[in-house]
Amino acid sequence: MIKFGVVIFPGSNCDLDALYAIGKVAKQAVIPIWHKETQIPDVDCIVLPGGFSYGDYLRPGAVASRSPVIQSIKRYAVNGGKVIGICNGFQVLVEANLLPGVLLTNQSTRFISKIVPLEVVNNQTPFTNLFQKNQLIRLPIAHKDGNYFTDPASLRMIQQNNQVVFTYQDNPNGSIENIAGLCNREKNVLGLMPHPERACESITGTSDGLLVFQSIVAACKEAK
Amino acid sequence: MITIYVNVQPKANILDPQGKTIHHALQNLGFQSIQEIRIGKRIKIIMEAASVKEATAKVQEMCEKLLINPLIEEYTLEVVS
Amino acid sequence: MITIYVNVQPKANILDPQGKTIHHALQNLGFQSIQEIRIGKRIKIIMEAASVKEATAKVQEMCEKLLINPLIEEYTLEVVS
Amino acid sequence: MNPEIIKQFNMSIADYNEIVKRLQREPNIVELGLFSAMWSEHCSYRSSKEFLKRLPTHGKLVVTGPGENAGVISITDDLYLSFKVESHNHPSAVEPFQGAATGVGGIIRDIFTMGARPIASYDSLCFDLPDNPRARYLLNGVVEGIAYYGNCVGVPTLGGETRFDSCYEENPLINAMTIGILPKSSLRSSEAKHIGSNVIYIGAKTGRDGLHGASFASGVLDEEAQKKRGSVQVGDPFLEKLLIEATLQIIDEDLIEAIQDMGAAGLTSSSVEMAGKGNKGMKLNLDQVPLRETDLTPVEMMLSESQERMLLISKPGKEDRIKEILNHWELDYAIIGVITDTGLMEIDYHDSQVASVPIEELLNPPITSIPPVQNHSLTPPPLIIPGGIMKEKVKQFLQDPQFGSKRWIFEQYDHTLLTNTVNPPGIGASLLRIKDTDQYLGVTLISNGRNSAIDPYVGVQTTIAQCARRITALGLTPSAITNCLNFGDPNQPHTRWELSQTVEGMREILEAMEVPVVSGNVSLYNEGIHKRIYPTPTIGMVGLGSLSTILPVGFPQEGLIVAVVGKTNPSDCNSETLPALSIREEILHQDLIRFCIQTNLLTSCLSIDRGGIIRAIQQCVVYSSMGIECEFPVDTAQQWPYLRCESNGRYLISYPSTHEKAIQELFSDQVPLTVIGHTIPNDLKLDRATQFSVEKIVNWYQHSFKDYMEY
Ligand SMILES: Nc1ncnc2c1ncn2[C@@H]1O[C@H](COP(=O)(O)OP(=O)(O)O)[C@@H](O)[C@H]1O
Ligand SMILES: [Mg+2]
Repeated sequence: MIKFGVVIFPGSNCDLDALYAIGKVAKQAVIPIWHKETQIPDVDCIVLPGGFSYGDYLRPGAVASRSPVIQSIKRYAVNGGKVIGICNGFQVLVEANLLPGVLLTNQSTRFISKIVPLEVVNNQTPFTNLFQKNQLIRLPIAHKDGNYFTDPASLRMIQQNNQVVFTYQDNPNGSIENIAGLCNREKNVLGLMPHPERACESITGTSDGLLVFQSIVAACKEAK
Repeated sequence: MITIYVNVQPKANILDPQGKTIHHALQNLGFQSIQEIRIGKRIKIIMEAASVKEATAKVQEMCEKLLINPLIEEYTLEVVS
Repeated sequence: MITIYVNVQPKANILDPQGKTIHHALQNLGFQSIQEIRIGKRIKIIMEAASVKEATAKVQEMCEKLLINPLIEEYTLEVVS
Repeated sequence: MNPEIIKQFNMSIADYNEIVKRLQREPNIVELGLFSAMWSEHCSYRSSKEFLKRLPTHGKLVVTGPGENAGVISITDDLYLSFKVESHNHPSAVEPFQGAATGVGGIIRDIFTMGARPIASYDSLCFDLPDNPRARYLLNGVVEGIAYYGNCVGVPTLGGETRFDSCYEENPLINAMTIGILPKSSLRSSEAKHIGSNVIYIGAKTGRDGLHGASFASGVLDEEAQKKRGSVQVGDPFLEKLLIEATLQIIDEDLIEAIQDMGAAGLTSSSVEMAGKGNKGMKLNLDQVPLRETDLTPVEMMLSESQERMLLISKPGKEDRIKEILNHWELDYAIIGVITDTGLMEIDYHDSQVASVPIEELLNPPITSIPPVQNHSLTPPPLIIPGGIMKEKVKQFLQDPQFGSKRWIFEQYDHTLLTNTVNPPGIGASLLRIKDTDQYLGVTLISNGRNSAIDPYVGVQTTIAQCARRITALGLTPSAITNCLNFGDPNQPHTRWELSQTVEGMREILEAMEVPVVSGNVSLYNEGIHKRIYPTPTIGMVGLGSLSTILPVGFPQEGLIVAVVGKTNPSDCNSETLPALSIREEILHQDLIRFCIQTNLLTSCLSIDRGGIIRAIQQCVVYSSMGIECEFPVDTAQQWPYLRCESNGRYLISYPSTHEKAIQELFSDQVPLTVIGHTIPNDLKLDRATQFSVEKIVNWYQHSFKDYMEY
């Protein structure tokens, strides 16, 4: 079995969903990690869940990205550890400089909650290896600040290195180049606004997100 | 006790959806002469410090460590007392 | 073209959850000397106007009609040019 | 005491004299504050109690009826469901964003106070018509406030309803309902149990929030004091999220004997109610209360309505563990008092006693009983304006923002969080799965002021029947309701008549359907200067059951037979009388529909309520992109009233022709079944002259309301 750790910040609120999706649906080992831990337990993948860490006050993800656990996650990532940040977790990753860019307020300035179509533009990552290239999938989004932005130079780098992983079919928030999710150069850190953990069973409208967790499991098994 | 304001503005090349929305709303209310609106933050910090200089240095450090995201924001300090 | 800033602060008695949380976060980062933090807005308005007086009057009207909720906020104007 | 001061406390001289009589002395200012809060309508229900006690509150599923923070029913032997609806009308009319946000925060606190994890919220919004810019401004702020609080605190908002009528111009209604789930062992009450137990305050610090501008400090109304006092309540959903986690952990570890949130009248009502419920006394030391501003007076501390605060009574010896948990979640707390055997509310401040009154007296205000007098001064417009050709009328209906999609609203609400959502918001009742059981939960929230204005007795029954039909259309059984009575001034004889008719009407139908009321709220004085709202009972219903099949919304394929269950009476469209309601038939139809769904006879089922058959057709067409070729059993002149009228007991169903015989037999002559057409791709053909493309219908539906709001 592969072991996941789900980091909990004050105000995280998709942690239960992540624990459920990984533990009960994907049937992997999973443990919560409190944001004050300085030592990361021995896990194969770290999940930064969605929610409103510290109420999204100041800037989404800003306060959480300064918590003690982030220092260790940085070290973990540098050593090749897999990290996935979902929604607020993505915002934490950019605030922590683990991923380039920033998530601005949606163009509509409103919160948007709906299931949207996405394209998997890169299936050569540990998070997407079970998808087809250019596969169309459906995942829920639920955010007010998901409008991805970065400066032209860094955008060029991102594109050159194939760091864009998911794009929106019908851009809901104004993200540059329709970016819904991207990874770092080394492809072991992924951030995405849509919620794969809310889309693991067909009863909730789509189960396309399960493949993300199964891809991680496949990649970890390969590595072992 | 020293009061310092941190005035935070979105950088010139950064989109400001809130500013645009408010601009639009004001136009609807009949204000036609506005050319642009940008919405920033104004953070008021009241603190103990031996001198204005010390206080300013501390606030600058806070800005770097947390208050500002230099990719999208710029700021100025305004000391009140 | 005239630039006016509207500095908006939460009123003194009104809870400012954002300011409180950021105060706490800064404390955790080692800034112990802060006594209070209040987070307001700073709205930059660039507009056509014949005079500063006219511009100020217009902005005041905007504040009353839309920008400010006097129950919870208070504001000052700052003319730049 | 100076009558000016008494007036500032919003208290009548008669009440004041009653206090003096009962105490056999003059109250001091703090005591007066306690009485003014506890004897207010909000805390004491003094003018609605006599009605409310007539409601049926017992049933085989009921665990906790009205009287606690929220009602509780059982789902399985060891899993419970808690729910309640509450209004935040007045605060939202003043500051829509914060008013609505703190309303959501308040109802969520009621739910986790019971020991339940909140899993879903719903909102019922009644506003003036959307062509009024002020109504749009308020609606915009209210929706943003609900979205902000609910999304941040992590409780998905899974549905609701939005009604427009000019009677809500000055007084919009904002009702919010929250549902929570708890293991049996987590159920807690607010009853103080042991003498000597500690009273612990947790959560936000106390400020002058919600003190309504009265100067309690000195009794002198100087301007400075006025400016300082009384401020709008601001919600902090982040803090509430921490409170939820800390509270549920404290309950899970069994560290407390009682718990209560601080809602209206804050510390006063929570402490008095906790002690009173257990027939105990309480001694508070106000020097310990965590304060946001240092210069609060004792009476301000007792009456402040600062949000996100709770009161706990710890089990002996568990205080340290409680503190550990609160420290973990970085929450403020203080031991502020102790349970006593005196039956008194005793309050100390700065080394002296500032209040000592019998709790019994605080909890029992004199009951004002004004005899009800019937009065029909409100006449809503009829459903159908005569004249015009059918095609024009249908088109107008399909473009009416009242009946258009409310996605501009519900797309601002996180509705996929917690992964229980089976049916997203959009149509009828919402459907949730209950994890780790085979049970499903259906939830709906309806206010129908128009019907109650025409006839409060039948009006509320119609609302309840509509709720039950929506639950039934999912295949579930109505289990229990919560309600909020949004009415006018209770000192008016006609309001009392409306209240009493409403309660009697509820009682009759609920007893017949065996659906109990387990919680509720009363919001009175909903009157503007010029306008009085319709008496508006808001009903929230939950239904439970297992499901062998989950029906899609709309028609899954072409060639299906489309039929109306129940009798349509085209003359049910006026404003003097309501469509007849036969409770017996409602129940009969519910049973039959449920049976058809459980035996997989139907391919879709939607209840017919607001808007009539045409609305049900519109929704099915939109959600499945499938049209209908119709043939109605009435002549041309009757067709529009046939489509638009709101006769009761009806459902729009579809089924394959292979099931026709079985269905005909089941319905036989017990329940009317009228085939009105069959599904076809691309077009809705109502008659030869009245046809629309599905694409157009979808487009109108998606835009009619949204375009107003995004202007
Ligand atoms: N304020 C609201 N909040 C959440 N969902 C809403 C709201 N208003 C409407 N909805 C959703 O849209 C559906 C249609 O609502 P509405 O247009 O008010 O009509 P009706 O309740 O008569 O179907 C509801 O069942 C609900 O799921
Ligand atoms: Mg309560």
